[in-house]
Amino acid sequence: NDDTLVMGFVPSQDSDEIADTVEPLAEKLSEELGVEVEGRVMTNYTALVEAMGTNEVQIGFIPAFGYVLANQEHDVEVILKSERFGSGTYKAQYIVGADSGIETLADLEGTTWAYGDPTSTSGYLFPAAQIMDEFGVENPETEFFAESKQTGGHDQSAIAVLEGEADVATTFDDVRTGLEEDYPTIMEETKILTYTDEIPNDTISVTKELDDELVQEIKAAFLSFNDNEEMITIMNEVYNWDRIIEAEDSEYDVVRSTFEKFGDDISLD
Amino acid sequence: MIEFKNLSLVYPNGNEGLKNINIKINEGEFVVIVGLSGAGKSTFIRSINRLVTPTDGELIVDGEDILTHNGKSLRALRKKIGMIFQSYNLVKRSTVLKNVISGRLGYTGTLKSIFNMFPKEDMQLAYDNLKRVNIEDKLYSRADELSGGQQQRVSIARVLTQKPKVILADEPVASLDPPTSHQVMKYLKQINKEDNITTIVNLHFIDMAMEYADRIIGMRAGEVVYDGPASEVTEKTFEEIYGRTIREEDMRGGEDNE
Amino acid sequence: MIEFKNLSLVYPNGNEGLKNINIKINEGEFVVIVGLSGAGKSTFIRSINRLVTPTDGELIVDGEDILTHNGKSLRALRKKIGMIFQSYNLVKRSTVLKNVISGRLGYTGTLKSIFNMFPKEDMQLAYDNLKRVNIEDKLYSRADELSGGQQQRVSIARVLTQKPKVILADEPVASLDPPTSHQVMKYLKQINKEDNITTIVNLHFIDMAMEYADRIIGMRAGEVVYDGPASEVTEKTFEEIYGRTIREEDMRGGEDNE
Amino acid sequence: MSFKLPPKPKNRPAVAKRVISLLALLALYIWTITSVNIDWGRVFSERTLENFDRIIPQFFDPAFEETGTILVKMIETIFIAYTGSLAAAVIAVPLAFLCATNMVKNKWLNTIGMWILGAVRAFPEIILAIIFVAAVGPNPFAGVLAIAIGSTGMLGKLFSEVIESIDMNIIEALEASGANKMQILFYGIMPQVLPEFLSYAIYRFEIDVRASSVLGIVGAGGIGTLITFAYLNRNWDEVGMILLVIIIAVTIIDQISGFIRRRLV
Amino acid sequence: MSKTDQFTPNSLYPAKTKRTITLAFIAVIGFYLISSITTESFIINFFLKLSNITDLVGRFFPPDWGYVTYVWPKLFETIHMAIISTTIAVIISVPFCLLAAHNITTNKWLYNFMRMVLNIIRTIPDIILAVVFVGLFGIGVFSGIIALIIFAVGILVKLMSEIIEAIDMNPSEAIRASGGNTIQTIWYAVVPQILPQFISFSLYVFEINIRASVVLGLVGAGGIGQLINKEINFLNYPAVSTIVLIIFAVVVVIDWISGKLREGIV
Ligand SMILES: Nc1ncnc2c1ncn2[C@@H]1O[C@H](COP(=O)(O)OP(=O)(O)OP(=O)(O)O)[C@@H](O)[C@H]1O
Ligand SMILES: Nc1ncnc2c1ncn2[C@@H]1O[C@H](COP(=O)(O)OP(=O)(O)OP(=O)(O)O)[C@@H](O)[C@H]1O
Ligand SMILES: [Mg+2]
Ligand SMILES: [Mg+2]
Repeated sequence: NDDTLVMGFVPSQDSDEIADTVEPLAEKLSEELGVEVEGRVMTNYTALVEAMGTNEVQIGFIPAFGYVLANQEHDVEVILKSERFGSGTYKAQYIVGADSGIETLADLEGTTWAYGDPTSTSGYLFPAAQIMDEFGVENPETEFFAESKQTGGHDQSAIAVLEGEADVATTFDDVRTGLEEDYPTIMEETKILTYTDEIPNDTISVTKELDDELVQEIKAAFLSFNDNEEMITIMNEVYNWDRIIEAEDSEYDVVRSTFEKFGDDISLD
Repeated sequence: MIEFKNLSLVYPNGNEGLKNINIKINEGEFVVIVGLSGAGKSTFIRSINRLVTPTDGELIVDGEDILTHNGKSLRALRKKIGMIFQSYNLVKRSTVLKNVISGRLGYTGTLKSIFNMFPKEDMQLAYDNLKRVNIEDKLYSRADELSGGQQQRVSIARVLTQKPKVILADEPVASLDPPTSHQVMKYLKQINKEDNITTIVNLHFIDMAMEYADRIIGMRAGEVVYDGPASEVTEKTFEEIYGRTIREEDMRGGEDNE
Repeated sequence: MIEFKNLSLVYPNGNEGLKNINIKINEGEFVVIVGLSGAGKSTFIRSINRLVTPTDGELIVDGEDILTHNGKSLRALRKKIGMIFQSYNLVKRSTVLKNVISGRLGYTGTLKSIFNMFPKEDMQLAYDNLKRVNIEDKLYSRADELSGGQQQRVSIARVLTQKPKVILADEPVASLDPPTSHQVMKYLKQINKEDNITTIVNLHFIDMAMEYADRIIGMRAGEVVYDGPASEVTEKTFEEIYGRTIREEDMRGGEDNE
Repeated sequence: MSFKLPPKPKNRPAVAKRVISLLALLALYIWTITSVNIDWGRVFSERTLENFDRIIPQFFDPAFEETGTILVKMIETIFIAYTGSLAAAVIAVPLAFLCATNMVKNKWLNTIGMWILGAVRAFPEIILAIIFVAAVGPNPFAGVLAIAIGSTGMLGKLFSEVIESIDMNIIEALEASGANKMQILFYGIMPQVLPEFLSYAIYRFEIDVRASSVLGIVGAGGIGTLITFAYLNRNWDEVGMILLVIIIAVTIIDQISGFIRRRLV
Repeated sequence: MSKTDQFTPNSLYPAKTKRTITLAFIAVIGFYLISSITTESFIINFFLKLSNITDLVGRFFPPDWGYVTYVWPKLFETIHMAIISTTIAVIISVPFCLLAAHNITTNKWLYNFMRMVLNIIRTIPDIILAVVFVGLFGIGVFSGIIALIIFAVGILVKLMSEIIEAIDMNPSEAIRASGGNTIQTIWYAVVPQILPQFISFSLYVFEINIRASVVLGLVGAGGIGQLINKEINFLNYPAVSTIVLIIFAVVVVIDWISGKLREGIV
């Protein structure tokens, strides 16, 4: 059905609740726009980026790094982004054991590093770029750290440090609040070493094939949710978003320049 | 009439299946071929409907040299020659009727046969032939539900449905016990007499051969070593065919026959 | 001495395999059992080494009622009874020697046998028995490389290696051609005479039975319908056993025998 | 005569081969055991016990309140697997005939067939899923296609083995009665292979029900999304519930297909 | 004979069979339509969108051969995991497949119990196994190995018990008849018959384990899956196709070894 808008949703792992449904949002949007909107959640954004490339999906909720790739490969445009805790950006943190004796970034050399996923902006890209900059290495995984472990998620990385499997974990700020229930000692047993630069929040992006008028309508519809008590509650409960705010492509330059540092490792042609 | 003229067959691996055979088989004859394992009995029989292709000589069936046949003319030849196998070769999972009617495939269009659309007369024929071998009540049984003897009777019905002029049977009773074997041989003999169908049968057992054959052909190592009416077969003939007496008392050093 | 006293066997599904059998078989006798398919020949034979367990009566072997045996005593019984099967029952992928030596398993500890550690005398015995059936040169061949007749000879060697007092053979020649069959039967007869081993054989073919047996037992539908010396068997006996003449001319309505 | 077994026929190359393979195998194991990186200290640590304490009770206290959501996804999964396996079963038939050496006598064609099936089998399902999501959008149809292509490789291989094991005597019997190739196919081959084909297709369907649980990760539908979310959120009670639903569903399918297969053969 | 002489069958199948076949056919197609409609899967779409597929597949070529050097460590890790888990699974499955074969385990109760346990094990998707063991034992190779072992035992026991059920029982009867005990019977009559299949199934499971590790990598259970996951997410498809080709080559090699081993044993 050609009139249907498909909305693909990759929940940001950089939040302590992870959405598994997009139904209420799609319904509401459909009501506002007067066209059918279909919502789909997935946990891996590659498929979403590619589906936006073929215009099978028109609206994408993509985390920062995914957006940059989508923009580069398929000219996908960001229109909005999320606001959490009153900010349109967030940052990544280094978690180390409280009594590990690690006090500076330099102390991390030769330790074991746990990260969730190499495509996570806060879990991998920003910290890795920071290490590359400060210590002039090309591949932090092998040249700086003694060993690196991919854990699959931010929670799992933090737990890896807590359980002694890794010396340092890089996650969003602050993953530990969500873990306190299961691991009551986490706040005492671990500490934050330092933070990275600010990272722009997850985007709402659209494909280049959508005509401008419709894009404006979509933008307006999403923004109107900010004034809708019910919607904002849903957004917060399910997606951890406080508000939806406007966004510019240029805000994501910082992400773009970050991953360009990875050179061969991430080849973009 | 079937005539072998200087017929030889060498298998691709060099085994000589038939060596310069000269034989004439007349219409309506009941011929039994005997010989040890590996003597070439199967090769002989299977040459007649070209399941194997002789490498030299001529094989005349109904006045034509069949060695030149292929494709359509080969199928036409095979339509008039029915064949019965030692292991019955029924499709085990199909019904008896479907097995029998498959004898009519040579007469039926491809499309029609794929959709199981056979003319009424063909169905009638199939059923009548099942009756002839006394097994019409198993019509819709699956072939693998039948005993060996019953399966062989179904395969006779299949061959009859083909309305052949010649029936070839390659050790049709080797897997059956003696009373059942005699039953099957009797059906074959009866059909041979009633319909005047030339019948050529391979058998291991000389006593059975003597009982049913009009004519016996003995083979050894690809050659015909005996050819004559069943009534003239003697103990001596047997020795000739098997290459030695079977009652020999030298138990040591028995050579292997398989 | 083997004695059947009012022995009956009903299979779990209700088939009556044996009906009230009373028979005495003396040491060193060569007994052949004949009968149609399903007559109970195999059941009879397999009762003697308890591969099937009769449900009623007594079966005395060497003075003991074997129906009460189990576990250890059953294995001890089986050690002294050798068995030869229609389909040879060799382990096809193992060598001839390994098949033959497996006749000694009953005398060998589990652990030793797993590591193929058989006493020297046992190896000697196995090899001698292979020589006895004239197949010692195939020692290291795999069983599936042999012809049917050779395989059956290996299975005779296996049984001999067991040093049995009794040999049971269930249609040992049904899969073989006539000359090879005679060879195998002759080996059995020779062993029976030379080693004075009681031998009980099932056969389909009455002519072969008459040639080799000291004594013939005819079975029909689980009952013994004939028991007497081979020399006294006549055409009439045959009719009795098979329940009808086999030369009957009534071709219609032949009942099924399988 | 004193006892002496004739010497075992020594086949030197074969013995050498055997020794070399044994040494290679030994080397392989030594390499594996010395280089594999298992942190035994962690495995047998108190952490493991604590994790057992925390996870196992939750795991065996399934989140029944989620039954509705999970069931909906499970049914979707079954539908995806069914549609995909059926399509695969159809596509696999011609490929299988192409590969069967007793049907197509041309070695080259056989090899081409084998390569197609092999190449298809080498693609991880997740990559297929991504390709198809890109092609047709993030919906169950992408999952169906991924399953269909992924299953074709295995079914084609199994089918061709079935075809190669048929009783060729029957083909000969039909040939001897003058039937042509098509007729032989329908009267001689199909009745022999059809029950096995169906039974393998059903077996594959069962595998696909499990395999399609991965597809949700890329939005191709099915229960996989739920698994990932439950895991990332450490909701072990949900993982337990999902597993329970899968076990029950697959067991029911197993029973039904077992029944059908028994009737087929 | 109750039928009259003029009786002519007018169908190759009895009416009841025809009805059953028709019903089954309708059921299969009907269920297909239902699932096709609910999942909105219409094969025609596939052809309409074919250009999307070819475009994307095109981006996988040519493979990035330079990437090969990055593949080895993880590939070896995967192979190590597969070797260890297959070896352990094979050892574990030996007693179980004997217990799950009805011609060896004549005790009906035990047999059915074994079957039930195995059926349940086989229903567990590999991803759930991986997720649970990572939860218990932490990230890394060990969790992956345990998950693979359980996954492999389920498959191996099922396949092997079916082979055992299909063996020729005659030789074991012969050995029993000559006084061999249970273990001797299994060793001398069962083992030689199943050994070739056992080896080729073990290698088949080895192959499955290598593939399965692609999934394991997604949740941090080690192996080459991590690499695929990473490169896919970076949209670095030429690298992905290098990995896939290498996996394919490994599978082909295993196939070849399997063939050689079978030749040696059969
Ligand atoms: N396809 C074949 N390729 C090569 N040699 C063959 C082939 N078929 C048969 N032979 C050989 O041809 C000879 C004659 O075989 P044939 O099958 O005609 O014997 P037979 O008399 O029918 O034996 P049996 O009683 O065992 O059926 C034998 O030496 C046999 O090994
Ligand atoms: N395991 C079994 N369970 C049930 N019935 C059986 C079993 N084995 C044999 N029977 C039945 O017992 C009867 C005797 O069978 P048996 O095998 O002893 O006959 P046979 O004389 O050896 O026949 P054949 O010549 O076919 O070997 C037959 O009716 C047969 O169907
Ligand atoms: Mg022959
Ligand atoms: Mg019997």
